This record gives sequence, structure tokens and C-alpha cells, in this order.
Amino acid sequence: MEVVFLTFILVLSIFLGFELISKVPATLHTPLMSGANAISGITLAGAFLSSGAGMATTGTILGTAAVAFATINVVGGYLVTDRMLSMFKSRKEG
Amino acid sequence: MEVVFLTFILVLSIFLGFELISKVPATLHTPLMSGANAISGITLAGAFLSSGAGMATTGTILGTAAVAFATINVVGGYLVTDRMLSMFKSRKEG
Amino acid sequence: MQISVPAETTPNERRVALIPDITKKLVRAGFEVVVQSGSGQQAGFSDETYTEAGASISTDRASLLAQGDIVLRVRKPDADEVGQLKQGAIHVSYLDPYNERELVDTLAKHGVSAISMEMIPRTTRAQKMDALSSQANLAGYVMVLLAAEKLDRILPMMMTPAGTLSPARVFVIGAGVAGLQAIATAKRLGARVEAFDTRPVVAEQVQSLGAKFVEIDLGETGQTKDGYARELTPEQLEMQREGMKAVIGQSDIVITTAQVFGRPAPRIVTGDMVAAMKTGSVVVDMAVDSGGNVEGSSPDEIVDVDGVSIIGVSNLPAKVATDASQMYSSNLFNLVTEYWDEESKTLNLDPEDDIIAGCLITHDGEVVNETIKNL
Amino acid sequence: MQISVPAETTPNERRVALIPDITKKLVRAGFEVVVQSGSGQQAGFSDETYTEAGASISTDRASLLAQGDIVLRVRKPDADEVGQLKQGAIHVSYLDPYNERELVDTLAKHGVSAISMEMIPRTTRAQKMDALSSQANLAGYVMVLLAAEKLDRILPMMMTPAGTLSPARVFVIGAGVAGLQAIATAKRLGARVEAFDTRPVVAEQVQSLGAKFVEIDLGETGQTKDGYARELTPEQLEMQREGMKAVIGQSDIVITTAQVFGRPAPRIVTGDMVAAMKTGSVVVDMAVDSGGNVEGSSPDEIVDVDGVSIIGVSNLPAKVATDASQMYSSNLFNLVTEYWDEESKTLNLDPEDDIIAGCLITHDGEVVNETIKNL
Amino acid sequence: MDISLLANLAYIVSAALFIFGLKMLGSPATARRGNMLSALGMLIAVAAALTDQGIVDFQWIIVGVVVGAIIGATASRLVAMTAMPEMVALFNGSGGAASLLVGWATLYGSAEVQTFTAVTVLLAILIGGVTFSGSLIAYGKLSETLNSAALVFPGQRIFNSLLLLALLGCGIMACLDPSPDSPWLYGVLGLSLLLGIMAVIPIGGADMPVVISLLNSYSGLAACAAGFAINNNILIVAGSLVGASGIILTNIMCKAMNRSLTNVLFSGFGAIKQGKAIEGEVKPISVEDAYYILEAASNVCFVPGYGMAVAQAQHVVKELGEILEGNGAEVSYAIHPVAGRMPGHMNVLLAEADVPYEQLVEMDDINPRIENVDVAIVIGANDVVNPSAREDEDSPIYGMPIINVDQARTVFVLKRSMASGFSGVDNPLFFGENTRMLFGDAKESISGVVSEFG
Amino acid sequence: MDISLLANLAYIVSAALFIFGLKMLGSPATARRGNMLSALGMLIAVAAALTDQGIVDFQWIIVGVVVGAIIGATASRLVAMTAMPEMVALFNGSGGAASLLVGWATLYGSAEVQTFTAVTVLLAILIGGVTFSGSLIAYGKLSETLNSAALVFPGQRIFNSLLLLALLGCGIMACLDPSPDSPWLYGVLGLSLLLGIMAVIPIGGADMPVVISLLNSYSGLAACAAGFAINNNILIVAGSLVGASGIILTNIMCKAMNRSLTNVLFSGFGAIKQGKAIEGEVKPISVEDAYYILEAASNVCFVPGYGMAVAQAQHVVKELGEILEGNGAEVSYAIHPVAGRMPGHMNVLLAEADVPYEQLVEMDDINPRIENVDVAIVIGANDVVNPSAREDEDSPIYGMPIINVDQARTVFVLKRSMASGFSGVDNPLFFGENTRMLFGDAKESISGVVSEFG
Ligand SMILES: NC(=O)c1ccc[n+]([C@@H]2O[C@H](COP(=O)([O-])OP(=O)(O)OC[C@H]3O[C@@H](n4cnc5c(N)ncnc54)[C@H](OP(=O)(O)O)[C@@H]3O)[C@@H](O)[C@H]2O)c1
Ligand SMILES: NC(=O)c1ccc[n+]([C@@H]2O[C@H](COP(=O)([O-])OP(=O)(O)OC[C@H]3O[C@@H](n4cnc5c(N)ncnc54)[C@H](OP(=O)(O)O)[C@@H]3O)[C@@H](O)[C@H]2O)c1
Ligand SMILES: NC(=O)c1ccc[n+]([C@@H]2O[C@H](COP(=O)([O-])OP(=O)(O)OC[C@H]3O[C@@H](n4cnc5c(N)ncnc54)[C@H](O)[C@@H]3O)[C@@H](O)[C@H]2O)c1
Ligand SMILES: NC(=O)c1ccc[n+]([C@@H]2O[C@H](COP(=O)([O-])OP(=O)(O)OC[C@H]3O[C@@H](n4cnc5c(N)ncnc54)[C@H](O)[C@@H]3O)[C@@H](O)[C@H]2O)c1
Repeated sequence: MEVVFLTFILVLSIFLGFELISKVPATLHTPLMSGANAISGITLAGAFLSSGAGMATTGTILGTAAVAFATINVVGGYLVTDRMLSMFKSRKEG
Repeated sequence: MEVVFLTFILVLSIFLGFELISKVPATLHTPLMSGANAISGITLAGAFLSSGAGMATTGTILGTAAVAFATINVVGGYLVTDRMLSMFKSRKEG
Repeated sequence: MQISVPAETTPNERRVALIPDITKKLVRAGFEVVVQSGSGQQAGFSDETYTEAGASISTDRASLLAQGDIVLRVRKPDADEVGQLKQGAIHVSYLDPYNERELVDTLAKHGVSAISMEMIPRTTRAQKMDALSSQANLAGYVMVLLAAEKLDRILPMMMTPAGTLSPARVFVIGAGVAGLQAIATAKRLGARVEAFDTRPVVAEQVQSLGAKFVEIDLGETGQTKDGYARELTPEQLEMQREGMKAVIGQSDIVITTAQVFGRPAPRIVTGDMVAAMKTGSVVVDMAVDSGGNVEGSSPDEIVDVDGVSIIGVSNLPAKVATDASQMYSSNLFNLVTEYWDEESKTLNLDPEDDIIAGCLITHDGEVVNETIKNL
Repeated sequence: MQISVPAETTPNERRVALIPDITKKLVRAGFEVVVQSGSGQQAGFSDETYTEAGASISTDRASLLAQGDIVLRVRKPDADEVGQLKQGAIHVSYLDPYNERELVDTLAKHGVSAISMEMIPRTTRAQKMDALSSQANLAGYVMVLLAAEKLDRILPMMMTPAGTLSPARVFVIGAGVAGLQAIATAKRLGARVEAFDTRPVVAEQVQSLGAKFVEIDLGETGQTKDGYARELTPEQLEMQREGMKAVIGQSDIVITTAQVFGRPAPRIVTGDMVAAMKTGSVVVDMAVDSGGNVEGSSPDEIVDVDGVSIIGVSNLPAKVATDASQMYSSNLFNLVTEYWDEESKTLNLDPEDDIIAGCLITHDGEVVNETIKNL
Repeated sequence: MDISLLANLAYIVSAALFIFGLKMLGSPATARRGNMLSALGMLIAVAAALTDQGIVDFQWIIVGVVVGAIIGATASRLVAMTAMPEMVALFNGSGGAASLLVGWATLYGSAEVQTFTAVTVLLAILIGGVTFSGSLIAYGKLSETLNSAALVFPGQRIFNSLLLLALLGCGIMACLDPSPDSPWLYGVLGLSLLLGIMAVIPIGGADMPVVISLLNSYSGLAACAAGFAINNNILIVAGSLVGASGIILTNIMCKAMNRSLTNVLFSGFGAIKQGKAIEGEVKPISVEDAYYILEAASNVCFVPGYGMAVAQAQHVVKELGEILEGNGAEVSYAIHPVAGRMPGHMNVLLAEADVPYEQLVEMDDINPRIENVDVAIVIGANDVVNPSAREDEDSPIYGMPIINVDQARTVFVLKRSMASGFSGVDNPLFFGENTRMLFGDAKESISGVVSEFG
Repeated sequence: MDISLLANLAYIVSAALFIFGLKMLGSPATARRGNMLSALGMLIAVAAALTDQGIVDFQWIIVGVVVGAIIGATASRLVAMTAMPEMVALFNGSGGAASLLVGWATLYGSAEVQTFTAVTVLLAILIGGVTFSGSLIAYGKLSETLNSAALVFPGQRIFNSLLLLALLGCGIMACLDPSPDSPWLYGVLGLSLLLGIMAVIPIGGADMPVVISLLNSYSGLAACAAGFAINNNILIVAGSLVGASGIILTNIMCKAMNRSLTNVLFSGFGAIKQGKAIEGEVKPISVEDAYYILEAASNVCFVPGYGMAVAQAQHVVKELGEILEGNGAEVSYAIHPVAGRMPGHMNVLLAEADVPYEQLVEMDDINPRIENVDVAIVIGANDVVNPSAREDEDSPIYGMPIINVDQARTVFVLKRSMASGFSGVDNPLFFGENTRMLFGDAKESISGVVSEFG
């Protein structure tokens, strides 16, 4: 039964994803890409379990690497997006 | 756990509902309303169980009434919407 | 109530005070209208059209003048005709009361109530009777046509197989009613238009027509409460001349409309400015009658100064006499009907009313207008 | 290679074949340019401006003519001046070869290569040399200005406190180059414009300028391969007259530009049509020189027919002589440089070239142009 | 594979079809196909629901379906085209009734009802009940069986508050004892129906379409609540889609009628202020809301003034005019003789923008028919539309004829501020009941509206 | 209450925040706030994930987080503004790697792996692997560490097909034996990485931003697959949001670059046709796509002809010009001397529309700088932009100077059909590599584009 729910959620999310983005001015293409990219770092939430569930050593190593990679994606992604957007803002105002 | 999934589904559907409808020309207000109304006849899918699950008599009566009402909504709703839209079409073309 | 329309006697005055369409409206309102034969001829209205409109045609000017309760005309009356008017008659026309004190006194003496069309106040409510505006408007249009016709070039830009003709430059000095219409007309024809006025408020109006306002810093200027320009000090005039010299030098057409009501027009374009213009350029001086904005302009002549033509036409609206008559005539109609009292069948010349207070010059044997009285 | 520019002798011809700007370009291209003193005076170009441009000024017309390898002028040469030209000289000007057979023969006899500017073919590639177009274009503009200046009304609509002036109605007959520009200019001034032409293809062109095309069914009409109109049959002319009568009757301005190349102009507006027009209306006849589209028109006169003015100006482009000279001059420049051979320092008058085939009338002592030869 | 898994996969498909259907219903070109897609989704969902293993007896289902289908089909065939809105109201009401009944029946099915289920059941009953009775009233008002005027009585606000309190009380009690025979349950049922009635009676007939749209949204929510009660995905998805999109649609319809959603939502519980002018209140409007109103207008009159010239807005004005014409509206330009700063100022500009002379009307021609104008768009005019010239004897411009835009159905005034015009006189038009101020440079405002179209 | 229920409610909140965040990122005014909202959502999701009772040992988590945070923060601070796109590529790659690793690690966690889980794990590895290696290559090309030119070699298509086959085989085998030590698993891993490389190398540096956007979408899908593998809602929601919106964004970016998405998607597997003119192909374009290109252009030149006059499009053209200027583009109007049907035809119309004289440029002025024009919009002109006048000695119009729009970066030709112009000569411009035909009445086409803006 869980699979059903998960699939429902998947389908709805995909539709929502399509609807959300419509006309985006060219200046925002890169920040938007980068911002969306940061969200895909959500894998972090799953990586915790792999890293901390006390699995076999290989598993834990893989998990820890996953945590590290995902954190790079999250932290780096959000910061870099914010930097781009802040520049964009000040350029507009200036 | 099911509640969690159901809530996820609810939230996503609501967002999707908001995103779906944007600028609608005035001529389409009534058909759109009527079309959406027909969808809300989906209760029919639930009413089947109430009517056919072999519950206590009162329950079955209620369920059957529910089936009848929901069917009115579904059948009437779609037909009436189609009639409106067909008129609209021919008026445009004519 | 008889309305009399004598023919105009001023030379070149092709307008007529009443056109058949308006005559019809007056007749319908209960007036008896008598028009001197041939009055409308030059504006394109034959005697028959007046008869059709319900007026009677008279060839006897003297009796027409003597019997009119209201006399409508474009130009001021001859001093010797004033005596022929009925005692208590209302005489509506241009009057130039600032400069015609004697005529005003004669009118008062004969008990004529004289309304001066120049003196209609420039309020929003009075605009429908404001003949100065309606005629200046047409004058603005005519000036551009005269200039364009005289110019050896075309006004619009044209990119053609035989090269590109750049747009002519038109400079309008004084952006009052006439100036604005001149700007609009020149813009329409495709010229590159610049304008100048001493009243800074008009900058926005100039831009609203798509033309460029030339900024010249003159210090304190302003306008009177009636919307007329205040006279400039000699220093200011000098500053203005300097600032404009450059613009004039590169213009193909210069149009001046600067007038200060009741006084001689300011001399704005001097001989050396004219000399700095390109051969073939054209200057139109609207103020030629009240002294001229342009040095060397002369009424009803095209003066050629080293290849620059200076056009001075004393009666610009008369160039489009049909339309000018229609508008003047509407102004008179609006004035008469505004104060016409259906009951008493009289014109209610209430001195309390701000329009009457402004334009009624003589009444009951006296000069009643405050400004003119104290001149 | 000497280019000679003699002054124009035709009365009222204010244009000049070469303006200083173009002179400069020719000098830079290696030509020696000699201009007769005073040639450009009436178009606004003094002798000094030519000297500055690198030309030499000559007062000796005869030697100027005798020494020119290329002679550029606006109007056709006097028959007695042809003899003064160099043997083998190239003479470029208007020539009217259809009607000047004698002059053409004289030119051939003296071994002059005569290029007729009227005969430049109307192809896309030849447009930059097409003086008929460039001048007709200006003529279209001038006609509207003349008419507007003459009319007793204004062209644009105006809703004013003194009533609404409806827009003047302008009817343009013949929507060729001049007609289209007339339409555009009248539209610019705010008139309500209608137009008619026998060639149905121009309906779209008229509409592309925002004017209305008047549909009159004439049966089969058409245009020649060069884009000129074919002559109408007498019946067709009659049908056209009937159809246009109504439109003309309600128009304030009628402008006729209908010409059929090389033949007398069709008589389109007859006396009764003129009689049906309102007093004060204006008719401009562009074809007045080749016989006139309008009954009663007369060259360089304003004829008054019962209050309707018929304007016939024989040389319209000369009214804007400065711009007209600039364009004509560019046309000549484009022609000369197109065929100028840098190496041999000669004009390469290749009879195979379709433009040369069209416009070169005489060469090497013979009439070479096919059309003219077979006339 | 598990049959319920299959059914659920079918639900996913039908959910997707509903989504596509709704999206396509929003645009004229695709609306009809959208409706068919959504019907197809419904077919799939219903077929899948029939495979549910809980169903042991099909006879009553068949009875219900047959009865419902006959009624629905007949009604939808017979109804006159003009009576469509009331028919939609009726269908909507039966949807609400169905949800109510499904919720109620659930209580008979399970021996022991959990609190969560009880709450959802009560919600289904509440929302379904309101939808049902509300829709019936709406039907009555639209078909003029009931008096279509807004019904207001003293103490209405207090009564409604008490009603809500009672509902809350009954609801809590019913949750604590979720048995099908609980009197509290009947209490909730009755009070819900009453609430639906109370919510709709104070609303006038003209607002009914908005109310129906809102009730439509409610019926979606009711289905959603029923879905929670019986643990059914497709009910939740479809119900909440309808619920959410219904709210948006309601909002759009409100804007087209120039009313605010909260105004409609709470009109039953507040005082009714209809028809009473609120003196001195300036009502700004956004470009988007202006669009919704213009989109629905069929007679639009532009009244340009000096501000149009300053903003050089003539070209966009012309374009908006053309768009409105393309949208089926009648468009005219009313020119006041003294608009602008020189005689014929507006003519010059409009001719430049190529507005056909036929569309220009004089003041004296437009005034007698100004009541038929749905929207008068005043573009930077002020003095020439100042009603005090007509009404206020003390005004310096008293007696000047004006264009009576204040008598049009709706007036948009486009200007940058509340500043006065040339004559420096304040303008009561800006405070009018039917006036909306679109602040900002006229050209930008109009451009904004233009780009909302399309 | 159940702690996992709480965590899941937190997930719902964070999903909502992601949705808002993405929506707001699409508009300049709200983008920054959108990014913060989405970061907040991430914080909530991460915090909730830490409450998972399966986690028994936090030490490695802390190690991973600290290492990752330091690297991420440092990199993002230090990177030069101009190197942003490659940095995004790197981050994206690490996201892909994370998903790959999570999927892989899952195999070590559970004793016995179900087929469904195995499939999702393999998908996570596949997509994650492609994302990872693809992003690295993209990084290399953008930073010019690798040769940024498109790399093509003979047999590429065959090689790629074999690669895909091998992947499929390994995948099936690995599913049948889903043990962490299965050699097939390593096969899938290795081949996925190789696939990522092969997919990106044949694409030129200029197309890289589109590729990164696509890989970004993939990394979302990878997260989604990982979510299925470990049964986690928020991974599925966030992952599919990113996956779907990433595809749309990629599409938008393609349009702005005037390339089609399929072209980019499959360029790795087909022949590379870059730089080669496909003779004789007419490429129509939609109003919407024209909008995307114009929106991104910074130098636009209008070339009007007789068709603009016929369509009376001058007013809308002027408006589009103003909009483009407002959007930061340089706008000019190039007038050919013989455009139209009378001398100065275009001048009359553009003056009517009030185009400033300064923006009109002559043919001789525009031609030398036409290469700098991003988009030349040819509005109903034909003969005056016909390159055969320059190139084809046999053409009747050979020798006539033309406006060389064919040398601009992109040319839009607005006309109703493929018909020839006044001189009846065919126009090779319409078949140009960089030409797009916007068919239809010029006024309607331009109006359409105008309403896409705003
Ligand atoms: N027609 C003539 O011949 C003539 C001649 C002289 C005087 N007048 C007088 O001028 C007046 C004409 O009346 P009207 O209604 O046309 O003009 P008005 O009463 O002067 O009002 C113009 C309005 O336009 C607004 N405005 C200015 N720039 C704007 C912009 N860029 N965008 C939007 N709105 C803008 C101003 O309000 P904000 O500042 O709040 O934007 C102002 O209230 C009459 O009083 C008339 O007597 C007429
Ligand atoms: N300037 C002059 O003085 C003059 C005088 C006479 C002749 N000419 C000649 O005219 C030509 C001028 O060149 P040009 O490039 O301006 O024009 P063109 O070559 O005649 O081409 C005009 C194009 O506009 C298109 N068109 C027509 N109506 C349209 C509409 N409503 N919407 C969109 N497109 C429309 C037509 O294609 P579709 O039918 O496919 O839409 C046509 O191909 C030259 O050959 C020149 O020699 C010029
Ligand atoms: N209340 C109304 O509705 C109403 C009606 C008509 C006119 N007006 C206003 O009255 C004003 C005057 O109108 P008018 O055209 O009859 O004025 P006018 O004929 O007296 O003067 C013409 C213009 O010349 C300008 N001028 C004077 N001296 C000048 C100088 N030295 N250099 C440059 N310019 C100089 C004036 O400022 C004026 O703009 C206008 O602003 C007009 O809008 C208002
Ligand atoms: N190929 C080119 O690039 C090029 C260059 C210049 C002109 N042309 C074309 O050549 C054509 C002729 O130009 P033109 O102005 O020199 O022609 P024109 O002067 O010979 O004639 C003027 C117009 O009068 C019309 N006309 C003739 N008889 C008429 C009648 N009885 N009633 C009404 N109208 C009548 C003609 O159709 C023509 O349109 C135009 O269509 C023009 O576009 C083409």
C-alpha cells in the first residue's frame, strides 16, 4: 500500500513541478537552476539513515560519504544562490 | 502512517489546485465552475462502499442515497458542462 | 429681439460673425436675425444659405444697425457708425479696449452696452465663449502651413533610394494656445519641433505634444491670474535672446507667438539672430500686428533678409475663414444663450457674474469695466 | 574626366543638377567638376559652397558646355546648345524623348550620348537612379501643402469648446508615387483621405497608409511590365467618371496625379464634377503640364470656377528646390558611379545592361533606344 | 498483483486526468476536450472503485446509479440554456448531499470509530450539509422561486454567532461519542443545514454566481473530508483539487464583478452595506483586478484628458481599445471640448495613434447613454469629469458641462496621485461608490492592463 | 504522539516551503526571499530527519556534515562571480553522488532486498552516477580544464548504443541478485559513470548551461529514486519537484538559445550537426518561443518593410521596441531606402507611431555592425533583405544593396506565407540556419509577443 501512496505523491509533485515554473526572465535562469539544485540536496535527509544506522562498515562509509556530498550540495547551493541573487538585486537598484 | 501520506497528498493537491487555475476569460467562468463541480461528484467512488458493503439497513439506505446523489452530480455535471461548451464553441465559429 | 449682423468693413477680414448653422439655432431660440447682404461671401456662405437658415437679408446697412437689439460682428465698429446704433443696444465684437479708449467712450456716450470678446476671462467655465483661444488655435495651424509652403525643403524625414532627407527643425517661441497648435501641426508634418516659453508650466504641455522644451534660465518669471504671461524685465529679455540664438541658428522654421496682453509684443528675434539663420529658412511672426516679435517683420508682407523669409500676416484666422467663422460664431452663440433670459426676453448682463464683469466694457452710458475704467 | 553643370534656363526651374555635397563626392572619386556661376542660387546653394566642395566655377557657359565629358542638368538642352557639346560627350537630363523626337535626332547627329532620366526603368535595382520617383515623391507632398494652404478650412478634426470641426475630406486620384505621398501627407495633417487608381494592386498600398480605397468597377485594366498604368478605353473612362462624381462632390480637396507615361494625361475630372463641388473646395492637378486631368486647369495659375479653386503648378518639385535638387543630384551620382569604370576612366555604357538599355537614347551618332527608335 | 493496488494505480491515472481536465477547462480552445478528459478520469475512478473487495452487494449500488443517472441526464438535457447557473447549483447541492451521506453512513459501517475518523466524518457532514442547503437556497434565488433580494433581519449577526457556537458544541460532543445514534450527530446535521441557509439568504441574487462557485469549492472539500473518513486517495485528490481551484475561480469571479472575496465570504455574518455609498473613501485598484473587470465588460468608454498627453499614452490606449474590441466589447472615446491644454489636443493625439474618427464621440452624444457604459476609463482627465461642475453651485467650475462618467456602471480613474487638475478644484468623482483609482503613470497602467490580456 | 508522525508533519511543512520557494525563485522581485524560504524548508527537513529512530550513531553523521559544510561554504564564498555556472555544476554533481551513495548504502542495511527496492536502488545509482560524472565533465568544459569544443569521434553512435545495452543487461542481472557484493552492481555503477561522460562530451561549451540545468533535473530524479529506495516522502516530493521544474527550466533555457530540448537531450546519441547549414529547411517559430529569445536578447534591430504597412503594425512595433528597451536591450530600426511602396513609406509610419528619430538608422550604418545584433526582426520586408541581391549574380535584383540581416545572430521573419515580395524573387534568407519564420499577420504576431511580456 505504501507504494501507492508514494506514487500518488510522486505524480502530484511532478505535476506541481511543471506548473510552478512558467515564464522566467533570462537573468534568473542561473539562480533558479542553482536554487533548485540546492533543493535536490534533500538526499541529505536520507543519507543520515545510511550513515548513522550502524550498518556494516562499508555501508557506513558510503553513508558518511553521502552525507558529506549532500551537505556540500545543500550548503554550497543555497549560499551560492544567495550570492548571485544579492548581486542581482544591488545591480538593479544601483 | 496512512494519515501522513493522506495529508501529503492533500497538501500537494491543494497547491496544485491553486496553480492550475489562472486567468480565465469571463465567458468560461460558468462552464469551469460546472466542470469542477462534476469532479466533486467523485464522492461516488466512496459511496459505493457505503451502499454495497452490506452494512446495517440504515447505513445501506444512506449509502444508496449517497450513490444516487453523487451520480446526479457526476452525470448531470458533465453533460451540462458539455452542453454549455458546445454552445460556446459554435457561437465562436458561427 | 433682433440680432443684426453687419458686413465686415476691415480689409482682408474674410470672417463673418454668424454662420448659417448658428443662425438657425438662434432663430429656433426665438431671435429675429438680420444679416447684411454678402456678409458671409468670403467665408464661403452665400446669402441664400442664410435665408434658408431663417434669417432675413438686408441691403440697408444703416437700418440694420439702427434696429438691432444685439449687434454681432467680428471687428470693432467704426466710430461714426456707433451713433447709428439703438440706445441700449448690445454690441458684441472684438474691441481692443486697451488701445481704443476713445471708441469705448463713444460707445458709452451713446448708451450702447459693448462686450469685448478679447476680455472674456480665461476660466474653465468661460472657454466656450473664448474667441481669443478659438482663433489663436486656428492661427497656430495656419502659421505652420504658411511656413512649410514657403520653405524650400520638406518637413518630414525621408529615407529614400536617393538619400536621406533629414527632418526640418521647427522652433516655436511662445507656447500659448497658438503656439501649442503650431507645435502639434509641425509635429504632424514630421518636423523635429522645439519650443520655448517664459512660463515654466508649459514645459510639460510642450512635451505632452511630443516636442522638446528648450530650457533657458531667466530667473523669476510667472503668469498673471488670468493665465497670461507677465512682461519680462529688460535683463531677462537679454538672457532669453542669448539662449535662443543657438537654437534659432539651426532651425529651418521659427514661429513666434509671444504676446503680452494689452501691450506691445516683446521683440524676441533680433536682426542678428535672423542673420545667423541658414539661407532659405523661414520665420513667421504672429505678433506682427502688435509690434512684432521679430525684427524686420512687416504686416502682410514676406520680407526677405539675406535669403531668410520673414512672414508677417496680420489676420491669420482669416486664412481659414470658414472654420474661423464657425468657431467665432459658436463663441458668440454660447455667450448670448448663456445670458439670455427666456422669460424677460432680455440679455441678463449681471455685473456680479465674473464673465460679464470681465467682458462688459460699457453699460447704461458708463464705462463699467474695472480694468478699462482705471487705465 | 570633366563634369559640367550648366545653369538651368527654363523659367521657374529652381532646381540644380548637382548640389555641393554630391559635388564633393564626385571630386573625391576623381572627377573634375565645373559649375556655371549661379546655378545653385535658387535652390539655396551659393557659388562658394561649390568652390568649397572642390568644384570650379565658370561664368563662360559656352566653354563649360564644350569641355564637359559629362554634362549634367535638370531640363532638356536647347536644340541650339547641342551643337556646342563635345563629340562623344554624355549628356544626362530629362529629355521627354517621346515628344522631342527632333531634339533626339539632333543629339544623335552631334554624336552625343544622351541619357534620359525619365527612361530609367522602374526596377528595384534602378530605384536609386530613378528621378521620376524621387521628384514625384516631393510633388505629392507639395500638392497637399498647396491645397491645404488654399483651403478655407483646416484639415484635421478638432473637438473644441467652440464646437467640433469635422476633418476635411481629401480625394487623391492616381496612387502612384506622387499620389501615395500625397495620401501620406494629407493623413499626417489629419484629413480623412480617400484614393482611387485604375490599377487594383494599389488598393492595398493605399490602405497601408491608413486611407480608404474607392472601389469602382472598370472591368479589365492593368499595368505595363514597367509598372506604368495602361491607357483606359473611352468606356472605362466614362465609368470611372460616374463613379468618382459622388466622391468628388463631398471632398474638400481633390488631388489628381493620373499620368500615362509618354501620352497626354487622361481627363478625369470634368467641368460638371467641379461644378458639383462645394464653394471653397480646392483641386490640384499634377498633370497640368501633359494636358491636365482636370477640365479648366491651367499651368501655373489658380483658376476659380464658381468658388472652386483649381491649382495647376507645372513644376511642383521646384517648390521645394533644396530637397528636390538633393534627390535629383543623388540620382545622377548613383547613375554615374554605377557605370564608372575606375580603370579606363570612362563610363561603361553597356547596351546589354537593362538600365542602360532603357535610358540611353542616343549613342555613337545613332538613336539606340528600342522604344524611341520605333516610335 | 493485488487488486486494490491496481485500483489505486487507476486512481492515479484518473487524478492525472482530472488535473489535465481542470487545466484545459481554463482556456476556450481546449475547454471542451478538458471536460471530456475529466469525464474519462471519472469513469476510470468509478470503475476502479467498483473492484473494491469490501463491496459484497451490488444491487443497491445499481439502484442508486440508475436513479441518479436518469435524474442527472434528464435534468441536464431539459434545462434551458438561460437556467444553467441554477442547474449547476442543484448538481452542486447533490454533490454536497452525497458527501454528507457517505460520511454519515461510515458510522454505521465500523463497529468502533476512532477519534480521527469521527472528526473527518463530522467535517464531511458539516461541509456537505452547508453545501447542500446553501445550494438549494442559491437555486431558489436564481430561479426566482425565492425572493432574490438579500434578506436581512435584525439580530442576524448574533443569531449566526450563536449558530456557530452551537455547531461547535454539538461537534465536540459528537466526537466524544461517535455513535450513529448520538443525538449530537443529528444536532450537527441539522445545524449544518441551517448554517447553509443562513449563509446564503443575506446575499443578493446578483452575487449568486460567486456564491455557487464558492459552494462548489465547498463541495470539493466535503468530498475530501469524506475521503479522509473512508481512507480513499482519489476522493482526497479530486476533492482538494476542486476545493482549491474553486477558491481561485471564486476569487477571479469576484474580481470580474469588482467585489472582494472576503466581502462575499463573510457577508452572511456582517452587516450588509449594499447600496450605501461610503462617503470619502478612495478605492484603489490593481492592474490585475482592472483586467478582470475589463475582460468581462461589454461596453467601454475611454475619457482622455491632459494626463494622457503628459504620459504619451495614446498608442497603448489605442491598443487596449483594439484588444477590448477583439474581446467583443463596444469601445468609444469620449472627447470633452476642453480636455487637454489646447483646443483639439485629444484629437491630435488620438489621430496620431490612428484611432478611427468613427469611434470619437462628443460629450453631448455620450452623456445620454453613459448609463449603458460598463466601464468608463478616465485617463488623466480631471476637471472635465468633475461632478461638482454639475452639482456644487459653489464650485468655480459650476455650470460647465462635463462628461458624466460618475453615472457609468464602473469608473476607472487613471492618474498618479489625488492631485487636482488645471482649475485646482477637488473632485468628488474619486470618492464615488463605483469609482476605482488606478494610480500611476497612465501609460504604464494601460500597458500593464494590455499585457494582462493575451 | 509518534515521533515519526511528527517528523512527517515537518516534512509536509518543508515540502510546502520548497514549493513556495521554487515559485518565488521565478520572479526577480521575490527570488531572494524564495531561496531563503526553500533553505528554511531544508533546515526543517534535515532536523526532522535527525529524529529518525533508526539512527543509532551520530558520530559519522557529524563528520560527514562538518566536512561537507566546510567544503560547500568555502567553495561558495571563494568562487568568482564569473565562475558561478561551473560551481553550480560541481554542487550538482555532489548531489548526484549523494543519491548514488544513499542508494548503494541501502543494500548494506537490509538483510534481504525486495525487487522493488532493488529497482529503485539501481535507478538511484544510475541517475546519480550519470549526474555525477556528467556534471564533472560539464564543470571541466566550462572552466576550460577540458577542451570546451564538442568532442565527436567515429562510431560514437554505435558505442553509445552498446553502452546502453550493457547497462540494461547489468541492471537486470543486478535486480535478480540484489546483493551489495554483486559484480553486476559494480557494472551498473561503472557504466552509469561512463554514460554520464559520454552524454556530455559531444556537447559544445556554449550549450553547457542547458546541460547543467538538465543534469540538475536528473539530480532531483536521483533523489526521488533514493526516496523510493528508503521509503522517504520528502525525498520523493522534493526530488520530483526539482526533476519536473528542472525540465521546464531547461526547456525555457533552450528556447532562449533558440535550440530545441530534444536536440540537446539526444545530441549525445545522434550525429552532431552543429555549424552545418541544412539547406532548404524552413524553421517556423511560435510567438512564445520568440518571446523567450527576445527576452534574453540585448541588441535588437527591427527591419520594417511593406508588410508592416499592410498590417498597420507600426504602433505595436513601437510598443515592443519600448518593452525591449525597458528589458535592457538596445533597440534600433533599420530603414532600407526602398522599403515599402513609396519613398519614405517607413518614415511616415514610424513617425506616426512616434519612434524617436534617433533610433532610425540607415542601411549603411547598420550593416557594418549587424553581427552584434542578437535578433533582427524583419517585419514584412522581403526584397530589401534578400541575400541573393548580394550573392546571386543571376538574380534580377543582383547588385542592389540590402540590409544584411542574414548576418545577425538570429533573424525573425514576420510574414504571412512563403510568398515573394514586390520583385517576385525567391528569398534564401527564409531558409537560413539562423532564421526563424514567425508566420501570420505582422500586427498579430507582434501583439502576441508583446502580451507574452509583462
Ligand atoms: N482645452 C483647452 O484648450 C484648454 C486650454 C487651457 C486650459 N484648459 C483647462 O485644462 C483642463 C482640462 O481638463 P483635463 O481633465 O483634460 O485635465 P486636468 O483637469 O488638468 O487633469 C489632468 C489630470 O491628469 C493627471 N495626470 C498628469 N500626468 C499624468 C500621467 N503621466 N499619468 C496619469 N495621469 C496624469 C493629473 O493628475 P495626477 O497629477 O494625480 O497624475 C491631473 O489631475 C480644464 O480645466 C480646461 O479648462 C484647457
Ligand atoms: N520604396 C519605394 O519607393 C518603392 C516603390 C515601388 C516599389 N518598391 C519595391 O517594393 C519592394 C520593397 O521591399 P519590401 O521588403 O519593403 O517589401 P516586399 O519585398 O514587397 O515584401 C513585403 C512582404 O511583406 C509581407 N506582408 C504583406 N502583408 C503582410 C502582413 N499583413 N503581415 C505580415 N507580412 C506581410 C509579404 O509576405 P506575405 O505575403 O507572405 O505575408 C511580402 O513578402 C522593393 O522591391 C522595392 O523596389 C519600392
Ligand atoms: N482657463 C482656461 O481654460 C484657458 C483658456 C484659454 C487659455 N488658457 C491659458 O492661457 C494661457 C495664455 O494663452 P494665450 O495663447 O492666449 O497667450 P498669449 O497669446 O497672451 O501668449 C502666447 C504665449 O507667449 C508666451 N510669451 C510671452 N512673452 C514671451 C517671451 N518673451 N518669450 C517667450 N514666450 C513668451 C506666453 O507665455 C504665452 O504662452 C495659456 O496657458 C492657456 O492655456 C486657459
Ligand atoms: N520597381 C520599383 O521599385 C519602382 C520604382 C518606382 C515606381 N514604381 C511603381 O511604378 C508605378 C507607377 O509610378 P508613377 O507614380 O510614376 O506612375 P504615373 O505617374 O505614371 O501614374 C500615376 C498613377 O496614376 C494612375 N492612373 C493612370 N490613369 C489613371 C486613371 N484614368 N484614373 C486613375 N488613376 C490613373 C496610375 O495607375 C498611377 O498609379 C507605381 O506603382 C510605383 O510603385 C516601382
